Amino acid sequence: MSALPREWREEAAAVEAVVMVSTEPIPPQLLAELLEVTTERIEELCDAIGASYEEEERGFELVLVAGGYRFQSHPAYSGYVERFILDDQPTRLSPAALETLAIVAYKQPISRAQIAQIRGVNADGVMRLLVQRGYVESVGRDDGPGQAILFGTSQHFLERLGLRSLADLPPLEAFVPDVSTVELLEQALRPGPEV
Amino acid sequence: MSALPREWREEAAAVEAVVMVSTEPIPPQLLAELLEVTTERIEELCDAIGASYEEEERGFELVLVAGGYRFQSHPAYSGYVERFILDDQPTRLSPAALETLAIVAYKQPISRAQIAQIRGVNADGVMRLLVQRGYVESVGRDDGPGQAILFGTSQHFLERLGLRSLADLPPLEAFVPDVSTVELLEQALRPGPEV
Amino acid sequence: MTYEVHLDVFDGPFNLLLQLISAEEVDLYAVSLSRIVDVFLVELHKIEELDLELATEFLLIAATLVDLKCRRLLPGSEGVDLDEDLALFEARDYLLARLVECKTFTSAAAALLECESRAERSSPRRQGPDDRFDSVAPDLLAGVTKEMLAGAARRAFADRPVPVIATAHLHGDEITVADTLDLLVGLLPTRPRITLGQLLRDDHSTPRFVATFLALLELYKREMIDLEQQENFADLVIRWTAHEGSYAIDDVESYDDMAPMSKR
Repeated sequence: MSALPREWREEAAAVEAVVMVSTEPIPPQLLAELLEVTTERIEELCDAIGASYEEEERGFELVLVAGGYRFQSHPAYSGYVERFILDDQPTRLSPAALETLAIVAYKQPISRAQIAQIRGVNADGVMRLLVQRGYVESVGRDDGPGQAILFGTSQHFLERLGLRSLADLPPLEAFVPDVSTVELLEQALRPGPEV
Repeated sequence: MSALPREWREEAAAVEAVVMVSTEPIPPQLLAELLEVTTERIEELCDAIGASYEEEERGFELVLVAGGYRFQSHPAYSGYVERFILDDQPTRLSPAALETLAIVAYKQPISRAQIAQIRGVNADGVMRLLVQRGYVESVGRDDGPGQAILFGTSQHFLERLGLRSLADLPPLEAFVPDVSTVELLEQALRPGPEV
Repeated sequence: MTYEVHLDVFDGPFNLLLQLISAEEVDLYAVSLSRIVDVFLVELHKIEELDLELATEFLLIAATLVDLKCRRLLPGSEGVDLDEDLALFEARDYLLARLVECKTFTSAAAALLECESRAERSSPRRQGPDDRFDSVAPDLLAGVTKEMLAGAARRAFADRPVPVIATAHLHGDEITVADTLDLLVGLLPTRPRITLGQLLRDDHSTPRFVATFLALLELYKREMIDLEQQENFADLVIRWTAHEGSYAIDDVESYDDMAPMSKR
């Protein structure tokens, strides 16, 4: 309790909420902007928040990493986390996940919605996995009204596949043009002999 | 502090560490396996952890959603979070899509034809949208002659609606119009002046 | 090729009827006959392409309403055909049941929307393990070559949207091309060579034939099968040529299974 004075709680909770949902470390400047306080105040708050977790022996910590704040599991419990990762994480990409990765590789930059449109199904879960494993990363935002996040493949992806650059990806030959579907349809509907 | 007894802290911290690194809700069974305790113990721990956050007015909560535990931002700080995540919030479902979703949710497993029958309209377009959005997925096939695909709601549906499980859906009975409304409808359809 | 109605415009005939009744403050008979018909006709016109099923449903409701209203205007009930009366009562009960059902799900939909709005105020943590654990997580791309990736891309870009052709007006509501496609994608990989005749052995009704044929065309277009006919009128030979095991056309395979947290 001592670590986090009562009158700081409101601001501290706002910091916690935002850092909790972020997928990347958040720079203190950004937090300061959101809360409309100074960067120094953010640092003060985060120090106090971190100390309160320590004091309560929580399983996570609030740390400053790569210029930003993030939650991560406490090192004391790495054993559980490692077991969890080994136990439960997939060991190879499913065909559907590979397809999603292929779409990103060939169509980057691309948004989640565009991927879903190509795949015909929501790809959020798969995308989270690909991002989390570092094969895919956000590369910017769409100019459109939704400002959707755009994704592309990472350096790590190129290395893993042994590619020097994206230009190294095998070309996709053009698809055979549609058979004249209408014609065939007509034939099918024409009363014909025994099938 | 009262919410989380001192001697529970070690186990509680292990739960916190693992839930913190998971990208999807973690089923209590999995946590139980990792910690080598019973599922009941996990539930007890998570309740206590959640209560301790509440007590300390943290900016996040530990909740049971779609059959698993996850960290999420506290609704009280949605303002900050929304300003931070100008993310691809999927566009709202149309009334027609919502109604179809309700039919699937309450009548699952259900075929396209059965949905169309209830709605009085062909539901193929709407169903494709719901599948694409990941709210609905195929869960099997009808035994009947057509072997129609049967649909049900997905894990994603539960997550989006913040439901623990399908049992968490408000009971359908609650929505059946009351006697007086039915009477009014009946009156409107009455053929003779006085029956 | 898709044959569907734009559903944003209206919510189907029962919703419309419900709205109509509510808007007219429940007394349908205060409205003129022509207005009832007009409203339904206006909705019918909003349908850009003709959907036989939907049009029929609209007409049926409109006709029943007109019939009900006529009865109400007729004095007395002498000399009325009893069978016709019963049929009318049946139609009325049917409409009533549908209205109640429709109202129930409309309310349920509103409740779901409320759940969603409430849930939206919290965002889940999705960050996953930090980089310290990178070495623990197995490399998912182990054994994947760039050729495999290209193959996956070809599959992904093969024209996805499945044309759903309502064959319902031909044969109940049972056989659709979408369903048939799923059936074939399950069956064909296990039967590398099969003929159309064999596929239709158990059911060679016209709707089944049409649905199967259209589904085969779709698969052909996606380069998942080869079609061959030795001579005119010979049985069509189908060969499964798509690579790798099975993948559902509808893509309703649960993506949850491949997310880091698999369900247990």
